[in-house]
Amino acid sequence: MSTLHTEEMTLNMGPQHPSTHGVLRFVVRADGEVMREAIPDVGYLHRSIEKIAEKVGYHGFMPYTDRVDYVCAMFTNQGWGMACEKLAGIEVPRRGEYCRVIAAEFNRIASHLLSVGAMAMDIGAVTPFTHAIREREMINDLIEELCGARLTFNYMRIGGVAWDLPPGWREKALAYLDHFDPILEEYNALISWNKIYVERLASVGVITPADAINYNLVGPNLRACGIKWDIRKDIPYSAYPDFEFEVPIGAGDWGKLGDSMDRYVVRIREMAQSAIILRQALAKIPSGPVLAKVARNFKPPAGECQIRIESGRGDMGWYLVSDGTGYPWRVHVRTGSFAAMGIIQKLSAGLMIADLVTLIASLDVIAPEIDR
Amino acid sequence: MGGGITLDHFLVLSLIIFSLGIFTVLTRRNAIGILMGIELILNSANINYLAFAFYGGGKYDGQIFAIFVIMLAAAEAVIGLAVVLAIYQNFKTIDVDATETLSG
Amino acid sequence: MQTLIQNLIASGAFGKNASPDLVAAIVIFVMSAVVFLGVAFPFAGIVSWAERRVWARIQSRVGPNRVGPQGFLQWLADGVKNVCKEDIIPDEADSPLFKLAPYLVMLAFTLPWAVMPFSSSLILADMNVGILYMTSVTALTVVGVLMAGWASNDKWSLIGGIRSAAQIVSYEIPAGLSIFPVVMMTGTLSMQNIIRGQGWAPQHWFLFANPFTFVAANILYISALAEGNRTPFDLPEAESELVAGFATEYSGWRYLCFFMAEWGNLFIIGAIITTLFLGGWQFPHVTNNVVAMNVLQLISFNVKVLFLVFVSMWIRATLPRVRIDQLMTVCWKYFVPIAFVNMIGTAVWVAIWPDGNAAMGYVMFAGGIALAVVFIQRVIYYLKRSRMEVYFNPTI
Amino acid sequence: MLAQAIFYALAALTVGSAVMVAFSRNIVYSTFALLGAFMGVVGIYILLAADFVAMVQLLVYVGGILVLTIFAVMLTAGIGDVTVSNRAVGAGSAIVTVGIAASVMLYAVMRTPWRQATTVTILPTTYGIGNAFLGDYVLPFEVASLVLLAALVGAIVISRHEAKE
Amino acid sequence: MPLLNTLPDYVLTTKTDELLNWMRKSSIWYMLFGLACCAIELMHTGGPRADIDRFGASPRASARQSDLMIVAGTLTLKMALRTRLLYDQMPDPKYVISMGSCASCGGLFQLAYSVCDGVDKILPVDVYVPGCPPRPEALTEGLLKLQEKMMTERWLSRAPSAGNGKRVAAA
Amino acid sequence: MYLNFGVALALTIIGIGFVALMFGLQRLLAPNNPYDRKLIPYECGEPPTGRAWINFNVRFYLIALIFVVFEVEVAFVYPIAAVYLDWVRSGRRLYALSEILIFLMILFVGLVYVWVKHDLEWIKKVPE
Amino acid sequence: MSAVSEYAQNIKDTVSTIFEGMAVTASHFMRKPYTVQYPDRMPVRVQDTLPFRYRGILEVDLEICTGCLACERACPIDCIVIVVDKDPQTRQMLLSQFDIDIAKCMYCGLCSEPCPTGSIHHTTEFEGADYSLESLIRRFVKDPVIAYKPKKGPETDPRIAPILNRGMTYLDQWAQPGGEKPAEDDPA
Amino acid sequence: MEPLQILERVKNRFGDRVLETVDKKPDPFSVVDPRAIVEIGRFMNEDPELAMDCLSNQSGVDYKDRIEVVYHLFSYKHRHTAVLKVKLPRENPVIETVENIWKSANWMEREIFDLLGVNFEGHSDMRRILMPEDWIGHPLRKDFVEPAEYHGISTVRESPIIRLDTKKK
Ligand code: SF4
Ligand code: SF4
Ligand code: SF4
Repeated sequence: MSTLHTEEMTLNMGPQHPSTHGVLRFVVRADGEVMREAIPDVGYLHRSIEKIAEKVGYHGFMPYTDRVDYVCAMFTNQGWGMACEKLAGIEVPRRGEYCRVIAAEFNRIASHLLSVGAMAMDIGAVTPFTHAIREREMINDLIEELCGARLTFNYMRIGGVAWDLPPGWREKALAYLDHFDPILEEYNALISWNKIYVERLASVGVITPADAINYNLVGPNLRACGIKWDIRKDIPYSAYPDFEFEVPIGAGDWGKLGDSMDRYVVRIREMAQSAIILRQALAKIPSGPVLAKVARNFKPPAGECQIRIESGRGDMGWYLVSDGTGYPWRVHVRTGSFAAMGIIQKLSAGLMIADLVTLIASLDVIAPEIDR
Repeated sequence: MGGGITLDHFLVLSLIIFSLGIFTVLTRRNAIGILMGIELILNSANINYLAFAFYGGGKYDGQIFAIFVIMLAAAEAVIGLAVVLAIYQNFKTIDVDATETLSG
Repeated sequence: MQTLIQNLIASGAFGKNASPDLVAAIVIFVMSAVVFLGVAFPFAGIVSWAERRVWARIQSRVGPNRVGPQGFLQWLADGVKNVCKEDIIPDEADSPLFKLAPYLVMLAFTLPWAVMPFSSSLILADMNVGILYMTSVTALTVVGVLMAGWASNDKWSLIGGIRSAAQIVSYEIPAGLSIFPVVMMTGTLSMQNIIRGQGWAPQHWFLFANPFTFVAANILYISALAEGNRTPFDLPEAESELVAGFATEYSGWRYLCFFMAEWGNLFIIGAIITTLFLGGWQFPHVTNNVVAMNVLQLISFNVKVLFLVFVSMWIRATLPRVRIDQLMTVCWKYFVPIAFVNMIGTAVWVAIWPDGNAAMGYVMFAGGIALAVVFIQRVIYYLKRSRMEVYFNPTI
Repeated sequence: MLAQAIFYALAALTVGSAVMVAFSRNIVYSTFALLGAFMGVVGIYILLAADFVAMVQLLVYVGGILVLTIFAVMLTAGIGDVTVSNRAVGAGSAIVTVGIAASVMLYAVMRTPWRQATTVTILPTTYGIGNAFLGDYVLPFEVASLVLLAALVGAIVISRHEAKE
Repeated sequence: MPLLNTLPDYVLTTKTDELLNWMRKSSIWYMLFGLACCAIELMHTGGPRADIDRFGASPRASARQSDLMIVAGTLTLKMALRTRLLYDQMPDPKYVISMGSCASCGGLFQLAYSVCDGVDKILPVDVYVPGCPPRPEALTEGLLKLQEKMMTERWLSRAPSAGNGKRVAAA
Repeated sequence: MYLNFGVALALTIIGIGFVALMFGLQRLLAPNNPYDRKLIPYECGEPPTGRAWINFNVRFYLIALIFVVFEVEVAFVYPIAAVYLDWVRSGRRLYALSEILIFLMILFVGLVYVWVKHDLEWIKKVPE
Repeated sequence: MSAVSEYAQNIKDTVSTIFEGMAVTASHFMRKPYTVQYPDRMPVRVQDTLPFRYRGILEVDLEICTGCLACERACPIDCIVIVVDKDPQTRQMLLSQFDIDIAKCMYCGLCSEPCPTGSIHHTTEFEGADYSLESLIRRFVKDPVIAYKPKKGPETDPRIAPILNRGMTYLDQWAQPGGEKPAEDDPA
Repeated sequence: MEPLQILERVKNRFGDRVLETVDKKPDPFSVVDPRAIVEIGRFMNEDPELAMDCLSNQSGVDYKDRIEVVYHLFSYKHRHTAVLKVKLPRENPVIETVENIWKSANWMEREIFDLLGVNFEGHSDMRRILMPEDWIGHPLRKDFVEPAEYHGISTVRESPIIRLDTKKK
């Protein structure tokens, strides 16, 4: 590509910028509309959660995990819980596992809704975003009734969940799922297949499978590159082995394999899959206790472990080091957004400023997960 | 057009604009500035055309000439500015004197 | 207007020996003031409120409904609030130009009202270059926006301004080319005569006169939206990319100037389309009472215009935004060639049927009806398919 | 007298802007001042009953050439340091030459007894121009399009030639 | 020069005050300024369920056109300086709502080393909204509280010594 | 005719007057305490880097260039479009038609030329 | 695909998809808005529609607070301050201070979990906005009160009993470790 | 392959450069010589048997006497995982970067540098990533003390509640 010489200009996108989800900052070196590169600058939401874990006990850290990734807090709860259980060798009751799966899958739908909605809004369509918010509100109602909070759930405990399903909750959930499928179709008709929208996304920000692995992309971003990898299937945990479901992967039907459109479509399809899982889980949830016996001052044996779960943004790894006292020695969370952020600088060269926005949205990065 | 505005008014007006245009062309060093001066000159010429057409019994020739002049002005501006751009791309300046020395 | 003034002078309202052109000046001034302050300015405000309501409805919200009845006074509140805001002129900005820009933009919004054909006799000035006048005054907007973008000395503003300018000028070409079919069929540039060239019945509208005019109408409407910086072409103030486009640095009343112009332009867009293609104020001749006729015509004109305004809001609530290169592609590779073809086609058509082709009118109109029916079917499908939301909250 | 007032107002606007164009050190200011000059000229055209030409002026000059010029200024000049634009010809000498030329012409203008029609007729210009285009002036008309084509191609070629290297 | 708080206290001026205040309070444009979890609830507040647009409060992207800054979320030290700058760039009169525990006093992140506990350390805060996060209705209530406060301000007529909400931020 | 454009003049005056009036009102009502931090350009909360008045991308310029040519062409077509109907009525339709066609065709060639030479693409891919 | 047909295809796609989208949005004109007209224009208060488990602003029933300080210990961020001292002559626990800083509280519910009597619990109240931080401190003890002593058998005091029952309903919501669940939401 | 077999294979290949292999539930790991980490990494990445194509997690731990950098390796090809550790001195810990083997190491190493002060030689840009540029100290170290103020913003906040009695619990 050869254009006439024009002076470069350096733009600050963020930290307060409508399209940077949460507080990210990009230093964009642009030539007119075309970017030379966009250098991400993170850390505006670094809340030192990993350090706090060493000050509050194991139980006390549970609410903080909500804040590691507030859009899908159920998974962070579960990750923390599973790490402690793995270290202390606690067995979670079946019903507890099912409750976890149900809550988590609802949360996954909510998280993906936010992601696709925000994406539509970044491309200028506000209506799909508000519709997504509307659906989230309903899910929030359900989760609120389950655990009493809309966003920072603090639902799970080491060894199970804190509350059992309330009476009559199952019917409501099923009613919602019946309502959700047509809404998804309507949403697609409204925005997903819209020509302008497809043109904006197709062949933008293409990631090759090799790069995806090398940069350690995870979750939908990885699957969009055509790699069939889902922890729920491949390293089964919790109650997931009991369920039948597909793992949608990108095929590059609109543009190249691994472009923004693929990532978007993978998320849309995953929502449908979550609905399928939920129906099964609600159908065959066993009875029994939901919480194993765990001492109030919980002291796992000295040692270390790492667990991986499939969160809304993909493979989330919890690395926990314990020294046998009541306080963790070191906690490290490896999140999907952190890796996804790392690849943006590479992808941004030669894109347009407008495309950077869609790229960020399609990678579905959110600030707290990067900064923690 | 009553009100004691006669042909001379317009002629003088166009004369003033004309001389200002000439002045611009002479004094500007910036090529774009020179083009602007030329635009001024063409405008004053147009005023003359129309004034004569108006006071010489409404014929259309004057107006048609004016339109052609505008057309030519546009073409001239397009080419001129393209050339300016070209010069700028070559010498990173649009200082006409400088370009003379450089291109020589 | 001419007649009105003559009558006034004859009636000696200004005294026997009032100089005619003084009287003319006064009358003109008063009437223009009435049109601007009584129609243009309130419309610009109200449409901003209406737009928020329409958006809200589409987004299953309620929208502003607390200020006055159904929030009708919202626009007034916004206006007054903005006048009460501090007026910031950044240090870096080039203050003379920074101050001048809003005036230009407002001017470009004010001038077109001169040739707004409200009814057969309610028009400020029936110029015989009317439509040309209307399209050419938009040029001021371009300069104003460029001025604003440059003077702010802020990168977002600069990009926004230049984007906007490039977009407006590009879309002037398809817009201009799409006007010619109508001009050819009526052989005039004056708004009133163009309207008189059509009938009140839809099959006599130029929209349905022949296939070319139909396409031309659509192209003109979309190009007009693009010139008015409306979604899907609202790149200049694309919130998610450029913070607020060329208006980023503007605050308070200066900021409002730009947006009043934008909202007010909706009416002008609608008026152009209505005049050229939807039969303007045409209304069946039900009474001989001139006043009554004019009122009816006024209503019919405004109904059409407001419908178009509504459609533009609806589009804005539906579509995403295009990228700048796609914008240019759409303009130069799709609209301009198609508009060219349109023009030639119409020229041939007129050469064959100088007085139009009545049968075609009916056929096209039937086609339009069919389209509408299909659309309504889809709407009903979606209503049925996605059952009413399940409300867990009893208060809804 | 209204007509006079309007005329002088327009003249003042035009001349004032022209002066700004001529004397402003800031190229951007002179560019935007050009807008004033063009608008004033539009007014003058209208006074001369040439409404169509006036509109074309608005369309082409303000909407086209001016925008192009602004783009050119934004593209080329180091706009950050707008104030530097020293003179090619000394201002003084320029003024002198222009002054002499102007006075000569003024003399000519004043002395010549222009033949003026007794009655000034105002007719709708568009049709006349149109008929002329299709009639007497058909050849220039077509040539005009050729000229425009040439201008377009030429300009593009120049720019692209630059783009290549 | 502005008439602000200069005119003597006549019926007319006070009535005008009320009118102006009513107009201003009914069109509060807030800046899109989500920092953390609370930002999600901020979106929901603009969303269909608790539609804050009913009160004429609509989001603005640029600080230049916004009257209200809703500090929604954890204010880290790195962000604090930028926040201060953004606040400075808003035109007077401007207001601040501190949403959520973090913004109010650091909340659960008072233990953290990188968090500025409490936005009131760098800006004057008008209304504190408790909650973690506050549900949209709670934020709406905060907005209504702010509206009450705006109604008590004096605009034209001479302001009473205390309780004048219009603060002039220091340079 | 003067009457018509008088209206335009009147509207100009009214528009400018209106805006100015509001500015007056604002000066009366609005508070005003500028200070340096408030007046630095807005860049999403960052101190700005580099100056904004830079040489801008040339694509816009080329677009404007093409635009001007077509604008002039539009201006030329207006009058003949206006009289076209009369000519057709008066039976010289082929003549008039061919006139218009030739005129348009020549410029259409220009458009095609620009198109095939990829001057309409945003990012120009010059075959190297 | 040949260039021309692609050209036509693009136009067709654009038109048809936009057509669909417009249909969807048009259908929303005929649907109810989803807005809760908080605060005034609604049949019931929002608080009453919230689920029982909703973790709103904390509340303490001093009548049944045993002064065991379990909540104070459980709170990760110490936003509960309880002062209990023994009354010298009547050897009774005296609650002289029970403050909760709801501006700092993160509504996690960890404090109400260990409470033996469910005296400290979350309500569905969420309206707490105020102009100053100090007014966001909830002070429950006006003047020192005697801490509650759990009886062996069921509560007899007619004044305390209803409150205690309510507290117990809060406790019932929590998942007892290993406890069986009522059968009503097992799969049929 | 099982984690232990992997570690065995590495051991056989590199001999005493692999200092020790700890088989400790739940995750066995082996401690390797800091100077050899790049070689070992490259071997594990390229060896077809192992094909550790993804560095899924890299984190640093500050034990009071030493600093450990932990590499969690994973292979999408064979779907197996392995854990490596290196022990570094606490003052001025330096180790070579593995960025050239696994790109994902770029940001993780920046984070470790930022929070624990481990210096990675040959890293493309070794800047602070989370904390402000002008921040002092490495927060995740056990002996890190929080500065009293940052750019005039004090970092301590008094609880508005005053205990009536003096005794702290
Ligand atoms: S107050 Fe709670 S929800 Fe809000 S930002 Fe802080 S931690 Fe997140
Ligand atoms: S809810 Fe959580 S933060 Fe609040 S007082 Fe209870 S334990 Fe402490
Ligand atoms: S509230 Fe409950 S937990 Fe807290 S002191 Fe009283 S009884 Fe103990």
